[in-house]
Amino acid sequence: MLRLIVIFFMLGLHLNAEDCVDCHKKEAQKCQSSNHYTLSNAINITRKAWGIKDSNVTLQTIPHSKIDVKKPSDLVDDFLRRKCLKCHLNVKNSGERGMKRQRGCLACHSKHSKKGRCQTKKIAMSKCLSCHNKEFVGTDYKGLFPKDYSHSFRTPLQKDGKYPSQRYGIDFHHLNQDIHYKLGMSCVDCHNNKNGKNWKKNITCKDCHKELSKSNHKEYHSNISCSACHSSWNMSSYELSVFRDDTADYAKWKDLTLQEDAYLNKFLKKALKSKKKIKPVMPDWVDMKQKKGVWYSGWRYRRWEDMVLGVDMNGTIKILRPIFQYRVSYRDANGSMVLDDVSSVDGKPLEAWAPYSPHTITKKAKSCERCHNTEIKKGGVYSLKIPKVIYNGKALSKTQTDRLKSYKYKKIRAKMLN
Amino acid sequence: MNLEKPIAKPSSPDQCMSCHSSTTNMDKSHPIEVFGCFKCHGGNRYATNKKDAHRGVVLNPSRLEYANRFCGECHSDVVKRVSSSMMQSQNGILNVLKFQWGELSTPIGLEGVVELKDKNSTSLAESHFRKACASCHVNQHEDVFDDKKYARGGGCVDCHRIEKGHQEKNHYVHSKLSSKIPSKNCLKCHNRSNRIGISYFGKFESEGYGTPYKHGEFSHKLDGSRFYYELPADIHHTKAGLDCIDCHTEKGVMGDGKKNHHMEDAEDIKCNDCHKPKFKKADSLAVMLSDLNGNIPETKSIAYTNKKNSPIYNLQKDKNSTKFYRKRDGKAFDMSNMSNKPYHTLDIHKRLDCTSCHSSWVPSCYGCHEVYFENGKQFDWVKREVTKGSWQEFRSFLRFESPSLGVGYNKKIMPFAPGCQVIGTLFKDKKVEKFHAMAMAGWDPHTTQKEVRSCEDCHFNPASLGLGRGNLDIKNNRIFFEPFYNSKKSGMPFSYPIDGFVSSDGKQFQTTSRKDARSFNKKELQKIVGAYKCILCHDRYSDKIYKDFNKSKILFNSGKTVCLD
Amino acid sequence: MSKYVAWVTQALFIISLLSGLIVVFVYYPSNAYDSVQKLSFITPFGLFFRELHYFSSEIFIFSILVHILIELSKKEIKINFKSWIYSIFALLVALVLMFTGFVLKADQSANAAAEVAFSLLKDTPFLDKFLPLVRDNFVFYWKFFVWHGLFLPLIIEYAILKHVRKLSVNISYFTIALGVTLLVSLFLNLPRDIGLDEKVLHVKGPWFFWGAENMLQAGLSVLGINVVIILPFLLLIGMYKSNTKLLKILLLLWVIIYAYFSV
Amino acid sequence: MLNKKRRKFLNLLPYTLVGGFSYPVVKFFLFNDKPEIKMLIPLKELKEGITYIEKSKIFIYKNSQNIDIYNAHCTHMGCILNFNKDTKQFNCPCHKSRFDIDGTRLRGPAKRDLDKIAFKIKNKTLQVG
Repeated sequence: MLRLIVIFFMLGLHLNAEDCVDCHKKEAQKCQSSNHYTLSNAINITRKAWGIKDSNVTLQTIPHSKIDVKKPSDLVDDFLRRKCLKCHLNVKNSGERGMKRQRGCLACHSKHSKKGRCQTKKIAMSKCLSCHNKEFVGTDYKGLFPKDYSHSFRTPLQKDGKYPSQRYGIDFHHLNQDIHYKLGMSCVDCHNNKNGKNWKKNITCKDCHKELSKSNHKEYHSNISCSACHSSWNMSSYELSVFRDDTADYAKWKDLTLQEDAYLNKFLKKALKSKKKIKPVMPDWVDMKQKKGVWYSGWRYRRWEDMVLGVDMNGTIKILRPIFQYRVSYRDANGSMVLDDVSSVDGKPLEAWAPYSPHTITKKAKSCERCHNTEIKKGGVYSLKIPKVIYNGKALSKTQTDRLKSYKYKKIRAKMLN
Repeated sequence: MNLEKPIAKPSSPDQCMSCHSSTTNMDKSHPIEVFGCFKCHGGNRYATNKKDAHRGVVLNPSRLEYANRFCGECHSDVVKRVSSSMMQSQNGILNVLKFQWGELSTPIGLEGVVELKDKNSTSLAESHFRKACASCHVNQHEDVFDDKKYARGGGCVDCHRIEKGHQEKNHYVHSKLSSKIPSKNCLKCHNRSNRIGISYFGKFESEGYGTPYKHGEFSHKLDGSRFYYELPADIHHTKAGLDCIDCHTEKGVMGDGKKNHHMEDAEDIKCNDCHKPKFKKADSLAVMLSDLNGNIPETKSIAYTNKKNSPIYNLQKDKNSTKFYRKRDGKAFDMSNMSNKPYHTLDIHKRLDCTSCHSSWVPSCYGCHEVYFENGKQFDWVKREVTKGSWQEFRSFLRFESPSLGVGYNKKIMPFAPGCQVIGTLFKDKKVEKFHAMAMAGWDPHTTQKEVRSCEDCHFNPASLGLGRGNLDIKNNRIFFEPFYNSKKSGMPFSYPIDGFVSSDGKQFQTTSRKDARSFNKKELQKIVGAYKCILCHDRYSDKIYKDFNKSKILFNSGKTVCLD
Repeated sequence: MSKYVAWVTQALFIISLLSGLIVVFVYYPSNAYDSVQKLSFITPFGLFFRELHYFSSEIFIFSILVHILIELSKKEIKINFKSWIYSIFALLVALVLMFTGFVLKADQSANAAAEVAFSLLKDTPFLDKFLPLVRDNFVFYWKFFVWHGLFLPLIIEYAILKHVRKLSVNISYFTIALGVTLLVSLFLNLPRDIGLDEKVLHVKGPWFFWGAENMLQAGLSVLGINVVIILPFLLLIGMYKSNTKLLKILLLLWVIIYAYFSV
Repeated sequence: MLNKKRRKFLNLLPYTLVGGFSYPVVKFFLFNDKPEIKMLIPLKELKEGITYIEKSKIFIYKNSQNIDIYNAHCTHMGCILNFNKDTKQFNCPCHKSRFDIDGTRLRGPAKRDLDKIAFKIKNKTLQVG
């Protein structure tokens, strides 16, 4: 009964981050240095990819883009502010299905239940996924792989003949789910502060799975990450063309209103329907002001079965993924192409590959062939699968690639199959 | 009362030239000064006033309903053949569609477009055929296409017209017809379904992003709203720039007068017609065709197709060389014959069609969600009017890598791809009905490369084996496969993975487009995957274990040969 | 009055004959339609002579009818029986000439008319023996051509000679006839030729057959048609020195009925 | 008086009629629809060998001794011939007739040699027709 009264009491109040800080000073301090608060990881990797050399800014210090644009790096902050940083702690979300959450501490620490809303210590997975969706680790845990943008992929139709409603502003293919998810575990079961660990640091599999049974874990694959073998699929999204258009040219996007961006979907639908000319504007999600120009985007292609291996900072072999291979276009309000499909600056491609751990873990590891037989054909878009710029890691060395095809491997593998 | 008529000093046998004096010649074989206009267009050749002269004129005499009267006066044999050819009747498409949708028990039987003309059918497959497939046949009316850029049809001119008639400054350029048909004419139609036309040029119809954006617009456009990305093109294109007609013979394309059921019955050319040619004396048709071409020398010894014995008059044998001439411009290439290396002669791969190794990729469009709105309205390409009921097409995902393999229509192993995986939703008056007709089809994807797929790509890649994308492993000679795709959760009305042709224990999930075509069965799967352990080390065809692989296996199993220490 | 009409009629016949003599030079039975078209559209003054030939013949028939009308309105037929028969025969031949001329223009309606004539002949007892006189499997128009261009003119000339006993070419009647023909052709056009490839729903024969055509369509048998066609000639023959009043009324009745069906 | 005038007129009438009709009749009978080629070509513009004149569809064959002009249409069905420089022959694209460079028929289905077209040379100019 007391609990209920407290809940109702809480409902009446509109909690702000400041209210929490009054009591939870320590936690608040910790939070301010966390990546969730600064988003420096995502910001700096993109800025570097777009040609800013020593980038070290945070959500709080990210500058505005220059008005006089000459190269992609002059636009990267605008791109980040309006296209990427939709999911920081203080953002007012767009209210799409799956993306409803509050701001500040309550962005994570609140819970919707039948009884109402309350703050909670145990963070629901839905809260995490409201940001960690699309191409990123998060929704892959539930086996979700985003569908392509074009309306021709929006299936199956609902009973009234309308397009299916999307979660996080996108449609998904359903692939294999992570075994931890199948067993009922949520994000915070692993990513937590327990065991005296700072949750900013990555938790490793070995923290739980201390006993490694089989011989090949130790004998052959000592310096490989668990997820490289035990992930069933991974996200490879090749070549992202982004285009900021300051002119009101919407007609060609009629089949591509869905661009994993709920605001853009709504905006384009309105603009295509309206007889009046609607100004091309899009919000800056950091200072929450509407600014001129609309950012459009489109992939070359995306795969879940492809794998590119690399080595991370610690020398562990991991799966690499492109985040992303950019091609940048910018048309100003006069209609002149300031940047026309720029894919490299000074010979350096605008791309960033990074090692990552797909959250699509299965008990049974991949067959050896999925790593040992990977051959990348050259020519056409096949060549997009060859990493040119790798962050926080490097490509496999010659000895490592040779080892993939070594006689020793073949012999051992043949024995296993016999 | 008319006294004296105005007479143009005739440069043609018809008076038409007194008005149409500026019209240029169509081609060298039909000069206006000999043929005049009337022979081809009808009307009144002597009248000099517009009304009388144009009475009964046919603008496009090559439409098949007129062709008999005009073109057919000289080319009656061809007109007859084309009228019953598959490109005109589309019986292959209609029958396979009806077969796959469960309306026919075998993929043969119906006549095609002609049969549907005056028929009011309630069949779902026929409705779909009318509203989608039937837009492409030789005798389609060009004028029903809103966008003239993509207009198809018109009878003989559908293929043979290389330049459309148009008015130039001071003269009218008559439509130019030619027997040197440029590939772009073939591509007007052959760019969908199995997409061989675009695959040949290394274009893969993409997910529709139009990326990269060039000059603020979409790039890599195929047509209106379709886009592509570049993949390695067919070697015949990259190396020699061959056009479709360089291989495809006249009989193979325009029909042989027989009633063919499927594309492969009508098709004439095979890889070994050129790469393992048999030379014979040039017959009169061959001489005529090379004369007509003008660029190809007349030689005594030329190749013939094995199937229909049509002359391949551009593959000629001289005393000391074999030359292949490109029909477009007569450029000569040295013909490379199929080698006698072990990979072509060994028994282990004798069931393989050339395409199973040499096709590097196949456009595979998974999950064709067909939606039918009973109350909608859509253009009926057979009746050429808007009728009730409309179809809309959706898809799940596209792939080009590691094409699936299966046993094809010729009982040989060849690449397979979805063709077509229909997941239908029918929005009827008050209720919603569902059906699905999942099928795979095998064909020559026209993405030939000299380099072949690696051994592992066929012997241990689940996608190639037809299992689908996922994780494959074997233990104690049993195949274990865990697919990535969860069809049920993704909203499909079936539980097998959408890219799964066959289960790991040999159960075929999907139908095919032919009676004889099928996926691998359990035995075959085990044989293929079972060979992989040998392939790991013995990765050369020249390896002696392949000379008699069965014997080698027996020897190995009985412990007489040792390979692993 | 009757005399003048008769002379003009004769002059019209001569004009028709002469213009026919001209157009025959470009007429090729084996290439009939084309040669007619060539005549009308290309040959200098070709259409002029064709029109002259056509209209003079048409007016010729009309003036014969007028001539008969005037003569029948008189109380008594003055000529002897032999030339009376010849004159009726001449009328018949004139109509056959008209019909063969219609067929010789060789367009679609001409072909249809020929076919109808063939079937009428074929289905009529006795007359069916004469089918080979007009039908030819090799050059369709050849026999029509011979009849129209040679034998029928000779026959009709002979009949006319028997009828009038003297042939006089009075230049003033000739001028009147020519003038009338030119005047008519100035205001009227030739009925258009229906091209062989044209798609038309309905083709008609020469105007004097319209009534028969419509009667056939209304369900009259072939025998009935033959009776209808022959009846006025029989009536005319019977009129010679008999109870002419009844026959005249019958003929008038026939004309009214036929005219009714013709329209 | 009047009667006399009328008689005079009537006497003149036949002559007027014959006179009036003679023009159309003459025109009618003298009509000739055979096509003609008329052109002038300066001799110095002609090169040795075969020249094809697209406009009037003729081949002009010039060698050291003389000049010949052929109708470019095959004598079989009238297709425009191709001149093969290697074999120095005219090939018909339609029914594989062959003609030698001097216009003689080499093989059928054409039955005649190429039609030669009359021409004159005046003031160093080739006059055809």
